[in-house]
Amino acid sequence: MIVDRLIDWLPTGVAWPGLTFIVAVILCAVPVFLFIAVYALVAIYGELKISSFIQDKVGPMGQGVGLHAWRWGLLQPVADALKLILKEDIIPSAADKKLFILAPFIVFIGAFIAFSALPFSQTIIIADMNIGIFYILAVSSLGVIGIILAGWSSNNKWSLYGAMRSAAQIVSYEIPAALSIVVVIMLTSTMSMQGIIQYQSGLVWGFLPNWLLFNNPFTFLAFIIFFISGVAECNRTPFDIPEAESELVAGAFTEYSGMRYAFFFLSEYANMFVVSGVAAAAFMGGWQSPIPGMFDTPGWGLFWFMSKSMFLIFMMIWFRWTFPRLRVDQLMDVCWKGFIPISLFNIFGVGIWYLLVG
Amino acid sequence: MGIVKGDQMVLNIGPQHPSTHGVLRLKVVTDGEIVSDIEPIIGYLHRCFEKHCENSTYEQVIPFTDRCDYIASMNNNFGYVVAMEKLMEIKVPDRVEYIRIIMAELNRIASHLLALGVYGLDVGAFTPFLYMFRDRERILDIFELTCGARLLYNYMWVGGVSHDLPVGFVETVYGFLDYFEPKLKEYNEILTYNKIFIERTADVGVLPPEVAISYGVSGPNLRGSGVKWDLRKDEPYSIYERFDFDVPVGEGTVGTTGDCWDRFYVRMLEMTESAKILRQALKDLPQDGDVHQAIPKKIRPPKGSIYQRTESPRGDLAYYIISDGTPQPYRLKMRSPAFTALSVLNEISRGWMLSDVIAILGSLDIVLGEIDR
Amino acid sequence: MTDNLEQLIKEAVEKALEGDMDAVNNIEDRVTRSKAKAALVKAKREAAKEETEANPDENSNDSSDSKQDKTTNEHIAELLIQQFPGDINKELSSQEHIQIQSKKWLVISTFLRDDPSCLFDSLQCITGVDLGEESDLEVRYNLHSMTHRHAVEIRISCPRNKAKVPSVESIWRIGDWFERETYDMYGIEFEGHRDLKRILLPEDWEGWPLRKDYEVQETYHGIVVQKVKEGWE
Amino acid sequence: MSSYFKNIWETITTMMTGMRVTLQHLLSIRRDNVTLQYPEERWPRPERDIGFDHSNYNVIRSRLHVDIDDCIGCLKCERACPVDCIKIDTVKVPNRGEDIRSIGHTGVTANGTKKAMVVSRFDIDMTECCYCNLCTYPCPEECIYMTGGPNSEKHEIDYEFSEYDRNDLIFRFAKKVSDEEIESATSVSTGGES
Repeated sequence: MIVDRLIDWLPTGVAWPGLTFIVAVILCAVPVFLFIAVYALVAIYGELKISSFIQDKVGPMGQGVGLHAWRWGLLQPVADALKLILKEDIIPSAADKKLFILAPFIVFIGAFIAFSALPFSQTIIIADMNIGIFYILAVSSLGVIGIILAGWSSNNKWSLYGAMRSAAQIVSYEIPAALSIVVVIMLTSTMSMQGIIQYQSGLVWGFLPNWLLFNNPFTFLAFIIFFISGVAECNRTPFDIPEAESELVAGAFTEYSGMRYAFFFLSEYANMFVVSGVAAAAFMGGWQSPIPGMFDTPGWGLFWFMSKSMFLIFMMIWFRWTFPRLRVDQLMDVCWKGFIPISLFNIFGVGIWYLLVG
Repeated sequence: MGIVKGDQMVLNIGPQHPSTHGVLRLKVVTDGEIVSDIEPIIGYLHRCFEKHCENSTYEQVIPFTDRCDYIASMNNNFGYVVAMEKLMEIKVPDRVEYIRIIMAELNRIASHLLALGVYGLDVGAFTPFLYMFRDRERILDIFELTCGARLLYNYMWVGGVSHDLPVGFVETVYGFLDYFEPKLKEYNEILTYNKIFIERTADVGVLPPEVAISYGVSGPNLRGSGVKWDLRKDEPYSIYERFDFDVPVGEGTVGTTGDCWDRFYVRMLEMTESAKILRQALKDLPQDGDVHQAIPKKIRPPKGSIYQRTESPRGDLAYYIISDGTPQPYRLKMRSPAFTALSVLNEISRGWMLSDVIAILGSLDIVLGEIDR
Repeated sequence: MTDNLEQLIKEAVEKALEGDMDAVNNIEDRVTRSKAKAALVKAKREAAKEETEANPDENSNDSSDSKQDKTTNEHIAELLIQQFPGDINKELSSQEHIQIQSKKWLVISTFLRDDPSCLFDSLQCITGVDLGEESDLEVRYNLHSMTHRHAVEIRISCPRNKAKVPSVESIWRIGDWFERETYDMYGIEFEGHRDLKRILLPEDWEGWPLRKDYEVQETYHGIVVQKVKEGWE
Repeated sequence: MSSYFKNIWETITTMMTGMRVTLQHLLSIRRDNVTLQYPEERWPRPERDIGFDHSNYNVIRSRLHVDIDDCIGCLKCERACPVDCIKIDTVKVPNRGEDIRSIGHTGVTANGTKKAMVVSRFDIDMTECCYCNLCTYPCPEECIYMTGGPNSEKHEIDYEFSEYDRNDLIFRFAKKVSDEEIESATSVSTGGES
């Protein structure tokens, strides 16, 4: 949407028809990057604080002057980011240098380009593609290539373990996630993100907002499966076996430091937002207000979308600081013996429901 | 498992690794994720404990025993002084005995809290670790109140203890117990009965009783295998025969008897038993009596040797002391429970996955300070 | 006056040696008191010296109220003598331990583990002992039975320059590491051990540290072993 | 099949229990908080008297301190130390119990013992100290002890003894004096009197 408008607004170059497009894309990409950076700082701060509160401590509480301080440690993530940027960039001598440098960017790009189809509000969406949700599912699995590259190029046994685990995990959990999205597409009969959200207006059961989450029991199940698979795709506890710190030190990222490590970190958080955003849009009504008919201006839409996504991110953080980690074969068990049969059954169930109830 | 044999890879876990519980190196031969052989390489923390002891007086040995098992220093002190008192035929006053029991049991709880918390960390749960550290801190506060040190106490002396109990000590410990006992339920809720945790630990690293005995495994690890053997009950030293407590054993509640979960749960139950002993000891604690009364002016045991076993939180801690009549021990050997526990690692973790090796190692609750001495 | 004082000091020291420190402490004059104390220390030191010189080799103390069931111990000693005459050293054995010859140790240990009246299923500890710079080395095994709940101590001595003892690693699995540790510290070779190498010390360490005649190597991998602390003297 | 569903059910319930516990802690952080904002707040050091007759100081083992004026140079603490971190040198004084002002030597201790030695060196290497407290017990004048606690009014040293240089952790309590200095000091003092 924004891209289209920008292309319309920019003066069309006669000699270079592609130039306007490139300029428009760059103009969109810069704010998205800034958004990811700022959001990551907020999310890291949230993670620090929530984990601390869960563990009966207060978390970063720097006071007084200085970057890492301010009040309630609010600037702690900024200081962390600065520290990571200023750190020495170490490339192991035995590493495959080109791939080693390339890997973090691939991982980040996977998360980054998924943002272009996220509907922040009625009007704010970079590109409202007619295959939006399909596009997000496709590009978000790009990250796994980066992780494999990182693990392989580090020339470290731990990294290799982490990369192999990660590849197996992400590829497996794509399937239940996609199958749950199939349920959504069946009901809404569109793949456009805005279309999916628009389907979810009004009320269901008389009092609940017509979010797919509440639409019928099968969609509820689909939501749970999608969300948990999403957690697994983000490599977060209890599915963080690729970087399982107590086993694999830091998994695929063992040899990374400084800015490159920060990129992995950033893409992890960006991925979290993508998963939460898609879950919020596809199952929780996106920018739809929880009380239909009220607070549904585009401004409020942004607020609702963000608060829904942030709630799901909070859930992820909550999971992380509660559960132990699964073993690699159990992780596969959960996926292949648990989620995939249930999702398949779910598609069937939704079909019948749709047939009977409408 | 292991039907397809690929190329084997040698992986060094440690000496610097988040979950080797110290400076331990495991040379692991892996076939993919599956482990086919483990060789623990120890000695990175060797501090010549036994050689040191031969060159220091009997009093000076006590600070060294602290540093062997630094998680349960009181119990190490206790084992040493019990052996020395037996060698020197010292009868210590009742109050001292009770104080020692209280300290040893408090330290047992602290040690188990650390073991369980760190085990949670090994399987990936961070929060229970901090909950248990929070409560361990309270025990350390009690120790600080009593003897001024939080970790390495040098508290028990041959014939007595270094400081008498402070005013208000009994109330403090009662307060701690009242606070602590309900917390056990919380630990169980967040970790012990969690399905993921059970999946990770049940049926993993099963240690059959015969293997355990042959390997000299002792303490909670042996009891986890279902052997009801506790030196406090079976060969009571000090005044343990006066207390009424149970010896929990592993029963294979969620898996096979002797798996990691059983070893974990035995420790959890043992904390309850320690609390029980503590309550009895606090009730019977003699009100007065000089804690320094039986301390000999000069520690110079008669010629002879003694082999004294005590039950430390990690198991069967024994001192073999040979005296030649001088103020310095002729030979002092410490039989450390973690040493034997680590030696069984290869036996029980072959064929399991890399993640399980970490889980099994954690469930054995080793302290490298004691293994390497 | 001086005679008097000397007499006083002598008396006080004698009393103190018997355990009555007040006799010394009650001396009024400070100088005399310190003299008395000095004399006392001297007397004590001499006494200790005599004691140690008289008997450098230690024996077991028979008077201790050890919890070990002595009858069990003697019973097992008798049993072993019956079974393996000539391999048990009766003179050196006492109520607390059984001294055996190293040759048949493997057979004896198998017997100790398997015989229904012994059933020593757990090897508690292996302790190496150096009996003095001129004497033999000794290995002490503390065995314990989980079934009968009795314990026994076996001692095997071996010559210093050719220290060889049969390995019991195949009888009790923990023997593996205990024997490696004893080898590490005393250089006693356990014949039949699968993988006898140093366990606590690095593999290229020189010497056997717990032997009484051990001398610290001067450099290790180019690192000078400091005898005196830097900046201290 | 039933075990399959039982498994799923158990997983859900136990995980919900765990999440309930953590949520409770998250919400009750104000009550349960155990963090200490270190430089602003400090842990109250337990205050109590220790055994023996040392009635005026605390059990907290923070750092060794020597009241050097009371030290008679008996070397008992040096011998008691298991790690040899105390080093004492003494020089005999010609007249027992006499003050030697020029080198700041006090002749009589607080307990009234007349000193026969000038302690020319009393070094404690706190980097090596193992805080075992063994040196404090044999001291006949009770002049070596661990500080931290109620006595901090008397000694303004607390339990943050960090230093920038490792050598600063070798505490040198005595002023360095040689035999000649003592000799000259005593001869001057006696000369002055006569």
